[in-house]
Amino acid sequence: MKFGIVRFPGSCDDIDALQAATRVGEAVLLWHADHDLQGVDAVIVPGGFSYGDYLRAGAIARFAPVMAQVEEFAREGGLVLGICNGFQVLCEAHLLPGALLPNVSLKFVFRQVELEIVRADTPFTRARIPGAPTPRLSIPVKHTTGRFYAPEDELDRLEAAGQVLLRYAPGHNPNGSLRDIAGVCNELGNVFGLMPHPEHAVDPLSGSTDGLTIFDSMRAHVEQHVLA
Amino acid sequence: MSSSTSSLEARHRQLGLTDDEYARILDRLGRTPGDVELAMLSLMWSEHCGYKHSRRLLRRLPTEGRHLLLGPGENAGAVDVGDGLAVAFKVESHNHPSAVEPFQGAATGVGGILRDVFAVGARPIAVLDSLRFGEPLDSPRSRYLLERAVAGIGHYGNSIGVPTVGGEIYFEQSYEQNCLINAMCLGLAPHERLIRSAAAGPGNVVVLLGALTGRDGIGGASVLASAELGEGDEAKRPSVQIGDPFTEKKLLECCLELLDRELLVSLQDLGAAGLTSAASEMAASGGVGITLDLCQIPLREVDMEPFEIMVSESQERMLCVARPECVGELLAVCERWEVLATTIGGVTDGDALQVLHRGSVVADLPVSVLIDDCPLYDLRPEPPSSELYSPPEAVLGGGESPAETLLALLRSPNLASRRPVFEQYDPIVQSRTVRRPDEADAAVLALPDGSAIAVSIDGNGRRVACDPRRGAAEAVYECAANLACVGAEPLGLTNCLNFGNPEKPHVAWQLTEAVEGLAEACEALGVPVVGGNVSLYNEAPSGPIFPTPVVGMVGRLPDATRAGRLGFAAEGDAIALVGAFEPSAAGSELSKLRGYAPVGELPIVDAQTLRSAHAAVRSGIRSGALRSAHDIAEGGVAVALAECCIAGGLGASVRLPDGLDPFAEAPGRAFIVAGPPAALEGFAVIGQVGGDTLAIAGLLEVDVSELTSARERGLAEWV
Amino acid sequence: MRARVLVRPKAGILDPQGQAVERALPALGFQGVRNVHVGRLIELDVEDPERLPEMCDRLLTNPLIEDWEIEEGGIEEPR
Amino acid sequence: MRARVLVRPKAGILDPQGQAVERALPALGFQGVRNVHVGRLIELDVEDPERLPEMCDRLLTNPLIEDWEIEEGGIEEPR
Ligand SMILES: Nc1ncnc2c1ncn2[C@@H]1O[C@H](COP(=O)(O)OP(=O)(O)O)[C@@H](O)[C@H]1O
Ligand SMILES: [Mg+2]
Repeated sequence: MKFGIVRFPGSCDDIDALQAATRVGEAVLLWHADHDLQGVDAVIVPGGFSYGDYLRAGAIARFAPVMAQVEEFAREGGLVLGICNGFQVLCEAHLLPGALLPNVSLKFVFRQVELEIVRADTPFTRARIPGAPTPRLSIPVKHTTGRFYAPEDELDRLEAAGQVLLRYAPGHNPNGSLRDIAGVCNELGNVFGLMPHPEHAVDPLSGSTDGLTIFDSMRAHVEQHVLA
Repeated sequence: MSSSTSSLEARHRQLGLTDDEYARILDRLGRTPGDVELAMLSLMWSEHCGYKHSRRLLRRLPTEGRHLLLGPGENAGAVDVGDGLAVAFKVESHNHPSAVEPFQGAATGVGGILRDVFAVGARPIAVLDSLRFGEPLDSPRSRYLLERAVAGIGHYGNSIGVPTVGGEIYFEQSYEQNCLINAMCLGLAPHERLIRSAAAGPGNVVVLLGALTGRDGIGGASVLASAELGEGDEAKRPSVQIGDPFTEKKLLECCLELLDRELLVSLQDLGAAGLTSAASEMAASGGVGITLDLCQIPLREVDMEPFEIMVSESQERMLCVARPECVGELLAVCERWEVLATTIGGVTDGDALQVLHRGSVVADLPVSVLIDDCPLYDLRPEPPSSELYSPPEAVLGGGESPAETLLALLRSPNLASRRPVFEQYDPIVQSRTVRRPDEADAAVLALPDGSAIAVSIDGNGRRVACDPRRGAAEAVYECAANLACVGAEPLGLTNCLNFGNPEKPHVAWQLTEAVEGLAEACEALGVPVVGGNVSLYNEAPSGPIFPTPVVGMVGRLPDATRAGRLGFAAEGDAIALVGAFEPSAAGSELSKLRGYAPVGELPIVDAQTLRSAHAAVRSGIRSGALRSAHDIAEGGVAVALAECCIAGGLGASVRLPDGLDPFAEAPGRAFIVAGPPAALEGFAVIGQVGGDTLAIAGLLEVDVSELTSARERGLAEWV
Repeated sequence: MRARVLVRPKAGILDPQGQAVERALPALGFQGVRNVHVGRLIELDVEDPERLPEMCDRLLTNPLIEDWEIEEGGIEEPR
Repeated sequence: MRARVLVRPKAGILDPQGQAVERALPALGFQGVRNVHVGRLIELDVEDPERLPEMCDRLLTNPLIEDWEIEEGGIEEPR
């Protein structure tokens, strides 16, 4: 199982994502200007401030050459995970529904938040912590532009279609996201974006290993469906 | 003023040079300097670049240590942290720009200190900030400065992907007109990647990396603008610089790759005085000359004059020297990172800094005149004959119960929770952070071999105002105590000396005494000073700021998994008081709340006793015998206990030693530790962890939830 | 041609920046200000103004959350 | 009155946003775009338009790094 982590100018959590993915499989960096996904089984678009977040978060990165390959990979059913800035990039690229707006506080927020897994039967959430009564994850958020927005009817549709995979637990919404949405997937279910940073919750030294759920799930899915 | 009406003699004064200094220039050069030369000299001989009033004093600071790899004189100092790795670090001030525009001032302050660290080849891995403002309650301006400076620090650090892992903030009337914004950065490098700034090898090429050169920070030198430039050109010399963390992120990655590929001979950031200081310092430390061709320099503005190009302080630029055969590969690496790179000159024999513009020589100065001939002044210190600082307004009358006093302290701006601030900083990017803000007294960052480094920054100006020598020493001791609480041993320290006008005898006295105190404390602990920064003239008509030496200390602990925490961890644990603790009320937080001026003698320190207390805590944390440790600082033992309860979400009941004033202070000497009762044999046990209240026998009992909400509310009202 | 693109938050989407301005004004003694909205102003020299709408849709704005309007003119470069 | 405040980065001041846009456009096939600057657009209803300049100086803009211009009109509320 090989993960590819896209590196844009201004990516900051790329090495973090690489190290996290390395805990469950192999991982390589994918350079923004290349047209090559190096045969990876899953793509991670990491956090950071690609292109300085100038103009709009994710707006410029989505046109990087490598993104054409990522889009094609996604159309063919490949797993694509967008974390924070990666989520913003995938929304801008229309691989995911909705948009991310500045936090209601208008400030950057770093916080360890509790998340509820809405669906535990997806390629990104299937490895939820065994035996946990309510499947909750403790994962940090850190962003200025993380308020998930979509028009009301679109939100209804997303919920009905089961595309909302993660919600901030009551009282934990750090940014004013509509319906406490922390992470959504596309219709096919193979592209997933979330504002919290699972790659920063994979080591007991950092206080939580709940983020491994996401990476473990991806590996399980790939091993079952792609490599099998 | 246009140049046609001002004589050259008048100009040197406009540029900040005294008549004596100008005479010295004429003498050293044996001729009259040209315009560009005068601009260059005036900046290199300024306080900021030349350290005219502090250089002699700084020689008092001990700079030898067995872990030292790079000492003062380089862009950042560095210490060995084992496993072939080095940690480079430095603290720097950006006080004056931040007072003008706090967001950009603080942001570019962070950008500047990051460049100093990657200029020595280290990847920046952590930022800390040390901030001082006026009283938030009385001053909307102070609240504005706080809010915007914090946003600016977060903006730069967060966007460039370097975690901000710690810091400190104090509010005192004396900073009302002169806020202090100090930023510290740590970087990590394999030993072999550390690089010095000394240029070498005549025939080698000088390359400018990074942002375009604009009319930033030309300030005082603009009196040299030629008369022909039209009206409104003044407006084109921005008084505020905009930080661009995106450009610096690319520059940083690019420089580290150039070093990894061994393409550089030397590297230097562009800071104050821009190209002038970068080129002359590189030449001076290498004992060579440098020739620059200004026509090669990519400009942001058309028609910039030569002196503007030479003194521009545009951010996000670096200067490097490379062998000619490496330049092709160097440019290719830069192109990949989308970093602008331009060959702008070369290294020469001799010691001339020569500047060409459109084929003619516009400056040709011996580097020794720019650097070594800068006059150094002796201070004329005299202790003040009357009180320098007026008493603060009293918040407490003195009739309050101990419980009310404790709650008032926890709510006070200097002690309240910093959460509203540190939540605006990313403390975890790069995945090394083991202890983030509020978890322990020092930030802890894991290293690849399983060990970790710890870092803390401290400097309580009010105590230094009481007693500059002991107060400055306390800053060192408190840093070391913070490191002990996580199990770390100090390796080195950096400092930033923020003071008023050194030409005034009482400020000179504060400065001299404080440096003596720092030196004594460093010697007592055996910790070398690896570098630092000096910010003088922080003075308003109402008087100088509190003398504020800010100390940043880096240490190491062998096992990251054993890093200490400050919160009580388990019901039934015994609580002990470690260290000889004879605190005094002078200079304490409570004395401030009660409206006392910062005067009075601070408690003396016995270095031996202090070191053994630190060692006991350090080894208790390392062995796991102690489950928490917290040093007793502002607010005394009562506040320290409350903080342990709040952080752990657990109560405690204790009996203090007879006669111990619960709110008196003696930072750096003593600790509250807790652990299983059997493990605490040999410690002075004063109580145990448990329940929902903090109960101090015969004094107070308060719900932990009430302590928590008092502490959480404090700053939230202002940020 | 110098052109100006006005980018506005779409109606109905919470605009906390506008709200923050609206809340701050009375404290400074400015009464009677309402319906404040904060958007972006993009000014540029274009050789082919006909392509501006496409630029707006593809890069300069996100049509899900923003509306745009193009005006001719604006402050000339070099300023 | 509905008013519009155009806020621009001051001449000579670094405008990293404008630069980023200018660099991004050619890659999308938009040639011939130059001198891009990104500023802010603030639209508001004011009872007393005469106080607008003061509002601009004191709250709406940062006069050290931004210039402003006031125009009448703009999109009406409610949109
Ligand atoms: N307070 C201090 N203590 C020790 N070293 C200092 C102090 N202040 C300045 N230095 C040293 O003097 C040198 C020049 O400082 P500075 O001009 O601030 O460097 P830079 O231009 O690289 O920022 C540096 O090596 C710095 O570490
Ligand atoms: Mg330097």
